[in-house]
Amino acid sequence: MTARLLLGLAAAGVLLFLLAPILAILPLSLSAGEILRLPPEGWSLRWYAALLSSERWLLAARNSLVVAGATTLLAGVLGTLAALGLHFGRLPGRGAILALLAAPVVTPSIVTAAALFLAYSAAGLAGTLFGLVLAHTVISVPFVVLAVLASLRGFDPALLRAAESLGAPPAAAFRRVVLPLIAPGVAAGAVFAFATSFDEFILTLFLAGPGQFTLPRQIYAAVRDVWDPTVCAAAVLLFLASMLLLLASEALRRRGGGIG
Amino acid sequence: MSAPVVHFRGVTKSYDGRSLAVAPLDLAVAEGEFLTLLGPSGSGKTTTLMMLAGFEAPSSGEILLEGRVVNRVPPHRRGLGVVFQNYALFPHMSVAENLSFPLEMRRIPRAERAERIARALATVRMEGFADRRPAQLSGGQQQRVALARALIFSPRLVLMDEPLGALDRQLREELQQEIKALHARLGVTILYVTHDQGEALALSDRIAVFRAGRIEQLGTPRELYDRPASAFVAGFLGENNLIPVEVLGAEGAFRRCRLPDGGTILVPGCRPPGPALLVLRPERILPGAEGPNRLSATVLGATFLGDQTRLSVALGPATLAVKLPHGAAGHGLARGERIALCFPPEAAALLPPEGGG
Amino acid sequence: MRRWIAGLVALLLAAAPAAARDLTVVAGGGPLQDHMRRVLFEPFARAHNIPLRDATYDYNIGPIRAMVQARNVTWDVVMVEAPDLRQGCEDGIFERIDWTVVPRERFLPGGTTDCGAGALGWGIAVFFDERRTPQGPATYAEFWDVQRFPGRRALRMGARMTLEIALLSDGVPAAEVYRVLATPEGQRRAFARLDSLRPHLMFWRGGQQPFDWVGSGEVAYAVGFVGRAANAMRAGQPLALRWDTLLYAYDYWAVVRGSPHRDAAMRLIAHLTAEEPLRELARVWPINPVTAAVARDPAIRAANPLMMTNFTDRGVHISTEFWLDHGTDLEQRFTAWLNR
Amino acid sequence: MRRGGIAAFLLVLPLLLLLVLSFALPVGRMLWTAVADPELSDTLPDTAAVLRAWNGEGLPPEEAFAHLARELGAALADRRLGPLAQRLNFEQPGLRALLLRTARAAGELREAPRERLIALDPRWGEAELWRLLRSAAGPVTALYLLRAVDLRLGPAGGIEAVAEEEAIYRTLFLRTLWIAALVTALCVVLAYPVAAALAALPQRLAAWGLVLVLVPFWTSVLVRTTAWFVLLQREGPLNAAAIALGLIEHPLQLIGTRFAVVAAMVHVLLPFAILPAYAVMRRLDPALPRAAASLGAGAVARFFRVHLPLSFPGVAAGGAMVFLLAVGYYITPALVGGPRDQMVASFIAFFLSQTPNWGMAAALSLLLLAMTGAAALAARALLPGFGRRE
Repeated sequence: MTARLLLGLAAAGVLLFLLAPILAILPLSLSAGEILRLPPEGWSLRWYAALLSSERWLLAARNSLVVAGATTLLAGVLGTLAALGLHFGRLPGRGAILALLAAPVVTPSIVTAAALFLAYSAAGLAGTLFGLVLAHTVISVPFVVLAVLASLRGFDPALLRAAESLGAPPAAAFRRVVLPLIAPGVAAGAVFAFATSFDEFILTLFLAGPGQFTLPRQIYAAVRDVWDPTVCAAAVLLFLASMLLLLASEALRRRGGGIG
Repeated sequence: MSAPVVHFRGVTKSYDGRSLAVAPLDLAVAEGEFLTLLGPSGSGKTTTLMMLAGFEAPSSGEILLEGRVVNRVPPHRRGLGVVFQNYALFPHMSVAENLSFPLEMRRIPRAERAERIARALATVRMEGFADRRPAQLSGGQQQRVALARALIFSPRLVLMDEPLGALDRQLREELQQEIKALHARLGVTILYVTHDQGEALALSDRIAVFRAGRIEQLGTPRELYDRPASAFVAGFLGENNLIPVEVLGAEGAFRRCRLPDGGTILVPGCRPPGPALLVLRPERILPGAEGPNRLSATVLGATFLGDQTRLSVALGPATLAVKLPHGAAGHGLARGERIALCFPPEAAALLPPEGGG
Repeated sequence: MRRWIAGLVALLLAAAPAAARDLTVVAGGGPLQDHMRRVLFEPFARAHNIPLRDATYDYNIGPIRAMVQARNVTWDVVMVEAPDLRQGCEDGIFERIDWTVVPRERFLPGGTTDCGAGALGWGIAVFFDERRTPQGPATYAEFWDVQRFPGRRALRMGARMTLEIALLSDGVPAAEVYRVLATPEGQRRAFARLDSLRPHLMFWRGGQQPFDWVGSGEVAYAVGFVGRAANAMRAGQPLALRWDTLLYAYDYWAVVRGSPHRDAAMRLIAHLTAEEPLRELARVWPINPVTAAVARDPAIRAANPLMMTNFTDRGVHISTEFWLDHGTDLEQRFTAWLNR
Repeated sequence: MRRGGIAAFLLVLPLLLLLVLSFALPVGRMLWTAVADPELSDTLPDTAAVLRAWNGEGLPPEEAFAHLARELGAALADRRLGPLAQRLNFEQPGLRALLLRTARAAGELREAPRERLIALDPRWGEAELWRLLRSAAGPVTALYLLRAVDLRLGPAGGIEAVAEEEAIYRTLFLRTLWIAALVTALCVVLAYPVAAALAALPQRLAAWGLVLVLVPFWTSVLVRTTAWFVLLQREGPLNAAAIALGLIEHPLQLIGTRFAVVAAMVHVLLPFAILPAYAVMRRLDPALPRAAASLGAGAVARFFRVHLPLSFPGVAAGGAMVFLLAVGYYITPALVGGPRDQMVASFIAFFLSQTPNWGMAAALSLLLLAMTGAAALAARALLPGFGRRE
């Protein structure tokens, strides 16, 4: 029994270490003063007001949403199609394709960033939002494929035959039987892709042109280049956005989508 | 007989503090005995076993092992052999390492360990598998290793929790024989949990039938089979006909009862006049019209099963199952035909009516 | 599904670059750029009826290289540092200045290159908090003297300027600094000099850091940008600034190669470096003009006692050529030294 | 089946194209950049051709001087000289100035180029410089890869160590490995009790506990690192709390220390260690520890003989993941670390943007990739099933 108690205490301590720094940002962002102290000297929404009236931060938010949205759509469509092909077809190079898919996930971001920076500079894609979307798609599409493949694994091929035996042509069988069953998987992959792009920083650091700062890139600038307490407010809002994505992902996982 | 090896004294178990998973339980297991806890799932038999093994703590009462209260003794100091439902072989150890584990825990020197492992493997006829991993063994082989592991440190008491549940029928029967032989040879006390009545009948010295946390009946297999104390036991052990009858009065050691179709029969027992339940094994009903108990039934259907033919017949509003041995009369009957049946009085018994005390 | 595709197309279009755009001028931001917008940019836009937009950047010309290579030039006129300008000019990142539009003779010596027209001067020098330490080092030799002037010091994190300072502290005359620093012995001497001060040294990355450190007393003496120091002093902070320790250089206006507004950009530069607009700017903000007529005007000098161009004759002009030739090597050695 | 195969291939094709064009080819091209040496032969093609044919003894033939003067002048006029000047200057500081001076004087070198070049700068009369140019004529060079391990080609042609005061990369790689290993060890040690405690909880409670791990997991790395940056300030909450508790008298310098880097990296990477460990422990048959107890194993023996070896695959998979991520880390050291805490990634970034030198960026990337690849292969060899999903 004491062993269990110790284990619980240790786990609680580690969880506190995980959560406390993130939660500490909340009161700091509501501080009235310039100096970040806990507890703050006074409470105010001034940093949120500063955030919402700052052209830079608003532009960064808009860029983040556009890039993450476009990445999600592109990765969602390409990833779902590929997962269907990988699942239903007997492709000769299946292992190689899966390895190629996993490579962007295990390659250090800085190496991917360097490679894409050199290639995109030569191809004229560096400094364009479209290039950024392509780069983000590369690193987030594996999650879509994994999620859809996972939901397809639970799919009984007899259902497709049953649908056809009941008179559904292949396309209709696909639309009425396969698609609804893998929809939670597709949605879970899309949420993960969105979150990946939304949080992505290193590729953006090198590939984004001027005026194409995303929220993480703007936070980095505000922390490293010129300290700006507005960053706490921005961090809190970004944190809340991540929590929304987490909730969506959990809800989908409980409906049978999700990865792992 | 000496003091019981295991003694449950007023043991209860409740998980939520309100309902009892095990109602006050009193049970003594004698030295060398093969006692089976039989019952449907959720009847408290596994909980009872786990309390004995030390994995669950009783909510009240005492558990004695060889005369000593062990309520507060941790499982690894109880010295019991346990065979788990899905064997619980350590997947990261080879067969030999699995067998060596309890010996190492008892600080038995290496040379002796090797010898005992070899002997244990021979006992379960698994020589040559010492270096395999559990995942490389079939279910029956895993079961043998689990058995060997539970026996290798010579515990005086072995607990088995549905050990054959995951095996197919043929293998199950084969292993039943082996367990029985091991029990006879080693003289170890075995407490066995199963929901399979055939297994219980085949293996046990005594059976405790569990129902909803309490022991419904405790006795030898024959007693339970022939003299079930309740409709539940009667129905749980083997196939049985349970027919509502009316006790009319006593005739010597027998009672005269009226069947649902109006006919009367003689049955041993001591039920007072009034409604009762007649228990009659299908295999004890014979074709013909001998003795005092004759039935005139209508055939509803017949199924040929090889060594026997199973009839379903109507006796008034009631339906009876009848098993006719191969070669007996009464084959080739068509639906709707009348058939004469009879049974000896001692083949039947009377139980309180359903819903009554 | 169809709505999905429509949404995808819409988003990809949103991600695609916009085609037509206004003339865009880019500088380092801050209050100075706010004043420039009012005093320089907007009058030009009104006078020539050219829509003009301004943006800010962090003096990293990587994005400019990328936009030239991508042929997606979104900036036209940019304020750049001398080494970036020189290298960018050699690499064809910047247009050559059209000296028929911008009169070359209006600048101070060193105020023009092929691709750049002098915009503003900047420099670093030793400063400290007069209340905490009324007597501070007046030369770099004294800056190294921890006996007379105890306390921590802060230098810029990087080889450029720091190595010059190390040699100056060792008694190398200002005119000799780059000749000595070009030799292996000179380089060893500079690093050895840094070694001797290392236990007392901190290095800043952002321009605001040394002022924060001196303000909080974490550091006793630091080198920092003289523009920031002058602003702080004008705002009433008790800082002392040692002009004899000045190292300075110019920033330049340049035109990004392939700019669709090249002609307008040249005219804008002519306007940005002309005498009258700069006089206006000097009235509202302490600038260090590179346009000679303004820089040498006694009235302006008198009105701006902290103007850097008043003191350039006492300082070291940071050599662009030297750092282009030795920058990679020495920055790397400096990093290695920091890492030891 | 054949038609099905083609249809399946067509479904996979768009993604395949994207991955090849936008990942595989760029990575391959960058790795090639680590050894490619195109500047001299691109900028001075005729000179390069003559130099390649030259045997390297004494001075090259007269025509080399003529081509050099002409092509340098042309390159300067067309503003193509930058890359070559940078490339040669990187190998030998000072060559950029020489090239520029020579290029500007190109007009006066048409007659008797050899004499006039040597008159312009005596270095043109030295065989060593010409041999250096010949070695730069491509198509490949080991310059960047050697420099990335603090080696270089000596004037005599052999490989030698760079001067001690310039040596940096071996320390850098060792430091990167050390920080990654330390972070991995801390993550594994801290993750274990969390995973074990969660796995011991009933399913419903564990799901809630898991959310506590997922919250930081889903929170942007930038947000988390920013949180640490704020917490660790001199005037920040951590110092203030320590002073209020009487632990220290004066605020400590925390930003820019190894402690800050390790703490923030552990914080960021910890969920990657917890989640796989938890997944494996959750799947662990609860009968196994019971079996061990029934066989006589006490709590300690159960932990070391059963629980630890059985949960090892999850713990090790998490550890391998943390290590792979940590080796390539950039943001956290950049924001909360000092100059002595920077890892390989920050030097790659440095050569990409601050001092553009794509050869060095590519060479360091190549070594970093080799390092992670070796780690991944080691993990795969040690852990059958690593990288494969159940």
